[in-house]
Amino acid sequence: MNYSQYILLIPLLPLAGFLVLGLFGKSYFNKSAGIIGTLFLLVAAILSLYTAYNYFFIDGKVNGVYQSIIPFKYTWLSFSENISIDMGFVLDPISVMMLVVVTFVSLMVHIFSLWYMKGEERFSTYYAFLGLFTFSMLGLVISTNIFQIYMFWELVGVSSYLLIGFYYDKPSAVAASKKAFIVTRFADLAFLIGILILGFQAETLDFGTLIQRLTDIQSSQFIGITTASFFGVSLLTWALTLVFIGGAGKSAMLPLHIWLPDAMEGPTPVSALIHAATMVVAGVYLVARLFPVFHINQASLHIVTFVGVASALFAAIIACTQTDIKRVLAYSTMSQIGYMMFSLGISGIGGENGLGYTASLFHLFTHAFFKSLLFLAAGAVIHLVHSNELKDMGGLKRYMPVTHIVFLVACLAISGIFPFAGFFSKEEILLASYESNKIVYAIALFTSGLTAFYMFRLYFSIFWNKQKDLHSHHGEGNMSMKIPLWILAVCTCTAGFISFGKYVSADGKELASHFHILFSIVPVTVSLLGILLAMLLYKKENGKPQAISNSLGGLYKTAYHKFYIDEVYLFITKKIIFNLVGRPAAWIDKNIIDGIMNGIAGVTASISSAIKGIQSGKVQSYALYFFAGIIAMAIVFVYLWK
Amino acid sequence: MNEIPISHILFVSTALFFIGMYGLFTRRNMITMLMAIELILNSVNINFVVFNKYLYPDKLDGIFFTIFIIAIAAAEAAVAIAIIINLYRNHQSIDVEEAEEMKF
Amino acid sequence: MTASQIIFYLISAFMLGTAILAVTTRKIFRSAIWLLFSLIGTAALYFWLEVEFIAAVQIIVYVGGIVVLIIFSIFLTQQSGQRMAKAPITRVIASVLATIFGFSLTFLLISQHSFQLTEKPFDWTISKIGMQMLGTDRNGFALPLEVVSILLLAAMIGCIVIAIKSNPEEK
Amino acid sequence: MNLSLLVILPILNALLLLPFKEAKQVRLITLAGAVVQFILCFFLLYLFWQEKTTGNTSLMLFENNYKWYAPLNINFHTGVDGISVSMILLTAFVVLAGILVSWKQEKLSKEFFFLLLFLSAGAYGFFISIDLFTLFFFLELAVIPKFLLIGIWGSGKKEYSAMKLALMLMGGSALVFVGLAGIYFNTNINGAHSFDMLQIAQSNISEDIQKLFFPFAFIGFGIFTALFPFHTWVPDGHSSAPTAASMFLAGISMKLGGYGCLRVATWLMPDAAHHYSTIIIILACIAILYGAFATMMQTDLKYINAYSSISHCGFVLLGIGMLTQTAITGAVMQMVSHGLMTALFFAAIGMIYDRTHTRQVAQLSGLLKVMPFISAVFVIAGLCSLGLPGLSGFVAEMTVFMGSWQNADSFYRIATIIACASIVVTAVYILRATGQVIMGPITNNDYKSLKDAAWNEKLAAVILITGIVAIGVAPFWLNDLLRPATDIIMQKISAITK
Amino acid sequence: MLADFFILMKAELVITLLIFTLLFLKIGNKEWRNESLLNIINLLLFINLLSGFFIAKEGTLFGDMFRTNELLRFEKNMLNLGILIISLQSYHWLKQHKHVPEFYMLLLSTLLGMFFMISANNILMFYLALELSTIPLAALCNFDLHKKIASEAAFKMSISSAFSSGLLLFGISLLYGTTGSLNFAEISSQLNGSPLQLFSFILLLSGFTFKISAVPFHLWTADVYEGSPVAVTSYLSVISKAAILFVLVSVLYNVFQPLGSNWYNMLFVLSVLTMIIGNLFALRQQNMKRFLAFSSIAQVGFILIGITGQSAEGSASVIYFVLVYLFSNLGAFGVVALVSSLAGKENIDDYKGFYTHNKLLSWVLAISLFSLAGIPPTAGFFGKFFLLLAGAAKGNYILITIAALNMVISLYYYLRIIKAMFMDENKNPVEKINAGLQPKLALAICMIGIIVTGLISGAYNYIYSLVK
Repeated sequence: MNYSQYILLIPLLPLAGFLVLGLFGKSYFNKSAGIIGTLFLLVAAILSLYTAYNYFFIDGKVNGVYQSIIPFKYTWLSFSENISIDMGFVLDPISVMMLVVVTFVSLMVHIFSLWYMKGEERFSTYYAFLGLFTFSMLGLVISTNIFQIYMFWELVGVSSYLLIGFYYDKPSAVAASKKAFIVTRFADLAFLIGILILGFQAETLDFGTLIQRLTDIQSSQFIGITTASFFGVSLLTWALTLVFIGGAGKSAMLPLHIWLPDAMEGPTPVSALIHAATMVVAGVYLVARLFPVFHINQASLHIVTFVGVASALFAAIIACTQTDIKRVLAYSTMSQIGYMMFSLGISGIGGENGLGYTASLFHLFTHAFFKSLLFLAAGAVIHLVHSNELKDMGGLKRYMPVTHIVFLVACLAISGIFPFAGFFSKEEILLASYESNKIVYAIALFTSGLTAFYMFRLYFSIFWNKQKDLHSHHGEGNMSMKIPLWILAVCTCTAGFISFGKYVSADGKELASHFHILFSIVPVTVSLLGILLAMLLYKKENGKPQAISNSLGGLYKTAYHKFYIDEVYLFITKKIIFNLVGRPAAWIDKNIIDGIMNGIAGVTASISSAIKGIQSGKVQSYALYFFAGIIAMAIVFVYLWK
Repeated sequence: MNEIPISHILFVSTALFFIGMYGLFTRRNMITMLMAIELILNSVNINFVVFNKYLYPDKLDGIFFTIFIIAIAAAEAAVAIAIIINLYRNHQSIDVEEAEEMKF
Repeated sequence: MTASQIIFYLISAFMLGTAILAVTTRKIFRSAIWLLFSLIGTAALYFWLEVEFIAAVQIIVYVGGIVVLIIFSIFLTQQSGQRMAKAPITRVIASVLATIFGFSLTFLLISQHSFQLTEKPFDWTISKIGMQMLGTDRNGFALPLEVVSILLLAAMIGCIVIAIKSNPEEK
Repeated sequence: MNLSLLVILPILNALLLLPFKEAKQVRLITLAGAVVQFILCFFLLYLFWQEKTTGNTSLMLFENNYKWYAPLNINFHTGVDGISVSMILLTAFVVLAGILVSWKQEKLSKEFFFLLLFLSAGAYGFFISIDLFTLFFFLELAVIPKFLLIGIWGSGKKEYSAMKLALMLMGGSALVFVGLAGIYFNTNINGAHSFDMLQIAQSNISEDIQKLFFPFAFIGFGIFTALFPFHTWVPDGHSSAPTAASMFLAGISMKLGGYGCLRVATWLMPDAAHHYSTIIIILACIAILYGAFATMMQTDLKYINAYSSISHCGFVLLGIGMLTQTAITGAVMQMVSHGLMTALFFAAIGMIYDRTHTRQVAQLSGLLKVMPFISAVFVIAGLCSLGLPGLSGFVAEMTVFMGSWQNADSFYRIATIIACASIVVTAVYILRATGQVIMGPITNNDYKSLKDAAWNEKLAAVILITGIVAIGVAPFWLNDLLRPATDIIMQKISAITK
Repeated sequence: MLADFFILMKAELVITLLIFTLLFLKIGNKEWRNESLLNIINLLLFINLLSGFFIAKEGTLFGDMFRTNELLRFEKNMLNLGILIISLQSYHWLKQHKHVPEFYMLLLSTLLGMFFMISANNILMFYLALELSTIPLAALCNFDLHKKIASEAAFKMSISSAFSSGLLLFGISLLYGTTGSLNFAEISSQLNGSPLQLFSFILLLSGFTFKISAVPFHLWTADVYEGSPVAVTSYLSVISKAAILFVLVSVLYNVFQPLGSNWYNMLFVLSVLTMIIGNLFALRQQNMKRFLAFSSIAQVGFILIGITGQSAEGSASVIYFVLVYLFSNLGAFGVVALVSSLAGKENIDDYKGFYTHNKLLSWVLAISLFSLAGIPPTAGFFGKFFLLLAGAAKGNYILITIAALNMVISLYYYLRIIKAMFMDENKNPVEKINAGLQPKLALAICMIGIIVTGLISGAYNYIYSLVK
């Protein structure tokens, strides 16, 4: 199969969409921009499905192992003989899987937005940005080169920035976009340094070669990077940790998650695409990409595990207390990504050991569907009630039956109820963690229960509970809204049955799906308990939730305020960085450095004024000076300095 | 004749030179300043003559120099006095301390 | 001490003494007179040095010309009896120090220098001076003479322009 | 191609303006000349490439050597290598854009364009010079037009800024002069001293001499490129200058310094460059971070960009100080990139200022609504400044980082990390400015009736953005252009480091 | 022999002829109108200038008292050119003056003095020529006859120069006492660096540096420049300085070469002092003439650096710089003279907003000032560059650094004027000045000189070949 004939079209079509719409959209086809963008993406999605088909079923496998195929590679910027940034296109299980996910979800969002964003003033700009984002995300997943991934990493960051700030005249949106960019930028700094260390120690930036060299314990590069140490920690650990920090920033892992809830200021479809299904899992993808290297350095893998678990639990707790539905979803995203992370963290390579890896990516895959579904549905709800707040909602199931159904499906999926997609992937994660680390398993299990609780809290609050007055009654929406919801709902129901391990595994070999009925009893029970609890509390309007939150007191408040992490950040930036670094720098520049420069001028002027008396206008003084000059010269040059 | 060492004569001329200089520095009247200049030139003349006579008697360079200096001194004095007179006419004062309009 | 020596010291003392008086007396006319004496003393020194020609020139030009000029200008610009203003005391002190120091330094340098005295006779004659003054060869001074003559011409023109009394209405 | 054309053309163009009185005629003639020059520069690029692809490996192409001051061995020696070509292209871009931006210049327009052209002639001349004397000549030539441009057409405390700029730059060139004199008298080419860089590069100046004169040359040129702590002319100068002058100043004239640091100081005195690299790097790192932090606190758009220029030019010096080929290539790239980007930024700021009559961040808001084009330009410039891939800033900075990291010593690595850290701070100040100025609701009702960019402004922005994107998307051409040239520089340096 | 005499002394003879022509014009019965008189004189000066370019020979006259060669001829031509420019640009001032022939007679006699000084090969000749070029100048300073400051300036000039020539003479007498000759070549052969000789040399040098106004012998300069008529000021600051500089270079390089290392140090100190003090005072001036006086003092500091070069490059660069300086300073003085005589304004503040009505003149002044400041592409840049380069040849980089930094200070005050003209606001700027043909011609010559002498290397190369 010759991929190179068309493969580049997949990322380039969205880019073309971006360019066309960005440059000419506003003036020439503001109205039809959505259609154009969607068409571009439709083609891209079809092409990626076609590619996936070809790869997984026709020619991806050689001797039972999935190969990475590089149909395209171009040296973009060469630094030295070994080190160069290549723009390439790699096909391997995870990238192909991501291709499908990205184009598919993006397509859904495009279609959904046709309805959702209708009538927006910057309709074409919106689609242009979506195109840009899709392009960047595709570029990210197909990277053959660690620097390529960094570039697209930055590009998705900026697209995210642009989309979060789409409602630019809302100060909160502006602030959120800024925050998202800066926080992830901070993480990217770590990523960049990590890349520098890895790249230079491995003497390559190419993923394939890099992984090969750094997993071969005999190679000089491996010896070099492991023996060199900095503050007693080997360079490899440093590098991987730094790379992981980069990933954690994008994936909103603790403590770099603070931008994600705020990012919900963007249009909801955008949240579905970027902040639920695709961009935020880039961190997971990154770790998966470098998994062999992480695996060889257990220390960094432990960090991944720890951060993943902590984020999963932490986000779930906060999610229980939030009242903004998008924020709840955002925390749930964070929590689910935490799952994926620690699943990677506890994984090994090869056969059964690699279950965590497969599970993680499986969860990534299924999560993309049900989480985007959740967001889109939430979007529909918000569109109807013009509010994000739970208190403005209730009893909506009458008004929006389709939304109700798909939302329920998605909630069940995320809670891990058979036979929805989430069940399969989550079971695998729990299984993997059970097998490797019981504490992790326990926390994961608890989190799973929490997940079910807060998701159904959401579900019941929106669709059941007491009906609120609705100001607008313009129905649920047209086909372009419903179609994506249905499609995603169908995917949510069926995706779990894909035997994912056949295609994606840590070592490229087939990994049989494990399905232990016995094992899944416990998690499902826990989830059901969570659902039950939610039902009790939120199905009908009652005072219990209030009472419980009151009784929890400080704990609840702390969780409600997201454990005050935002405030800590605010303190560090506003008080410390601005006041203790920025202001002094500006002050020093204005007063000291500039002062010295001006001072030189001032001193010159004052010397000039001090010696003006020499030029007294009295000719006899002149003569005296004249003579004194001669005497001085005579003494100096006759006697002292011959 | 030769019993006077040359340095004694030079002492006299040098002293004359510095007396003239002192006058130039301290006299406030412009004309007296001019006189001081004449003293200075005189001392130089003595120098030339003495050097010529005692050290280099084969040529008359010193003598001639002296003659020319005397001529120049006259010209200089004439011009200076003209200027002083003009100043006096315009300003009614030839006190050098008052000729300090331009300074700094 | 020979008579010649005594005469020398007397002439010197006279010359320096009158010079000092010339630059210190506060009566301007007296000052001019002291200057006159000092110049005569110089002429006497030239006589003592046996360069009578220079002595004669000295008397004719200085005493007969410059001092007269000065005295005329004193008459033109000053009441002769008036006492002159004193210089500022700081300047006087500075001048005294400068001149004394300058003198000592200069004389130190002069006295430390070993002049090679010759025993050759110093023979000058008026005719020799005259011949050389107009000579254009190696030891001739015709060119300097011409230069000085131009200078005198220019000085004369300058003096006339500056000192000539311009008519008030032309101001 | 005779490179002198590049100098002669703008000067002829400037002289041609003299008989004309009408502002319209003047600007048309200026523009026509600038366009011709622009085309000429591309033609030069084309020729250069052709020569290179046909295998011409000589260091400088299109050399011309006219005897000038023969007794002192001063020649008008011109020639270009990849670095010069890239700088010449940069100049062409910025000049054309600058002239377009100042299209509406009413006050003394003839003088204005005359000086602009004169300034550009200085820059072109500087970049084509091989002879140090000529180089110095053009370096100083470019100073006074700046003084006049700022002083006459500037705003704010223009006289002060103009004076400060002129004096500091002249101070820089005074130091450069001492450096040059030192180089000159310590070369011995066939018994004569020489200003010819090619000859000097071949003869070896002894290390002690290099150590003595390197600081002069480096600091001297460094002042032009805002070397810490001699950068204080930058904020005042830029902020008081009229738009086109700011563009020229930041876009071209600061590059003279970087180019000089590289070409003169580092290339001709590699031993000393190696010896002092630690200090250079420390200063560069300070400039990078400190400039960035100082930028964060600025409230005036031009000050923001000016301080960010200090930070960005720090990368140039960092690249040069790192003394690896990639870093030096990166430094040159950064010069080109920063030139284009900052010119664009100033253009955008100028356009905003022309309309709103304020540059205070706090007074501006929500401009995106009324002037989407200008806002887009502003955002693009900002994104380039913070190093977005696909725009030139990223390429340049990453190349510098890559090159810096090549030094295995931990000092260099820490320096690199410090420099890297600036990308976060840059993001902070750029986004703050963008967030306030471009986004948000319109607070001032007067702004609602403002017009978006006119054709000339659009054209100017498009020209610059084209350059930025051309480098950002396809840096390999620039890389290929620069590599052979930096190779030569490296040959001298690596002879020492080994 | 006689033909030789005429050819070798051609320049001096022509000037003498001019002086006597003027004398007869003055004495003659005909009353000349000032305008026609001035035009005739300018024409004569032009002829005088031209005559310098033809028929030349090298040789000595009057028993080695007078010498001439290509270089000296070139120098004299420069002075001729300078005096022509000055004459042209003082047209407006002289037009109203009562004593035009006298003015020129004095001016020309000083020029004659300078010629003799340049050609002098004998210390007596040198001294006499120096006096010839000084004493009439003192009279010239007083040519604004009814201005008190003019008399004051003239008095200061005459007393200071008398004092300085007294010291100079004392030095010469000591030199004569230690070397036994007045002839330069013989003096040179007798120099051995004994303390007394050094002292006498210092006295001699002080006489020179007094004339070129190097610190600390410069104090008279500013007052005299300020008080004198602009024409005389420009003459003093350019021509007379130039002549002394030529002599200084030749005397130091040829006669006092045995004391080279001594005077190297002296000039080092003097030039540093001169630059710094000149600059510091120039910073604070308000009067244009006084300002130019201090600026020219600072320039002298730079020139001294060139002299310290002690090489062919050194003297070539000095002479070249003097040429450049002649054009630049006369350009500046030309404008100042116009403004002074036609608008009656001499203060820097009066120049505020000068550009509003006098575009061309502003540019002329600006370019002249740039040239003085040493900004390319003006010739001043080349001049300064070569001076400093010549100074650096001896490896004294401290001096060069100080000089280079002083150039920055000097730039400040030149730019101050530029700023006043172009940038500052003024309610009553100087009205449009109608310069007239002659001053315009003078300014045109200066401008062409400023541009051409730098960019086209011919002048320097020619001077270098002469020096070599």
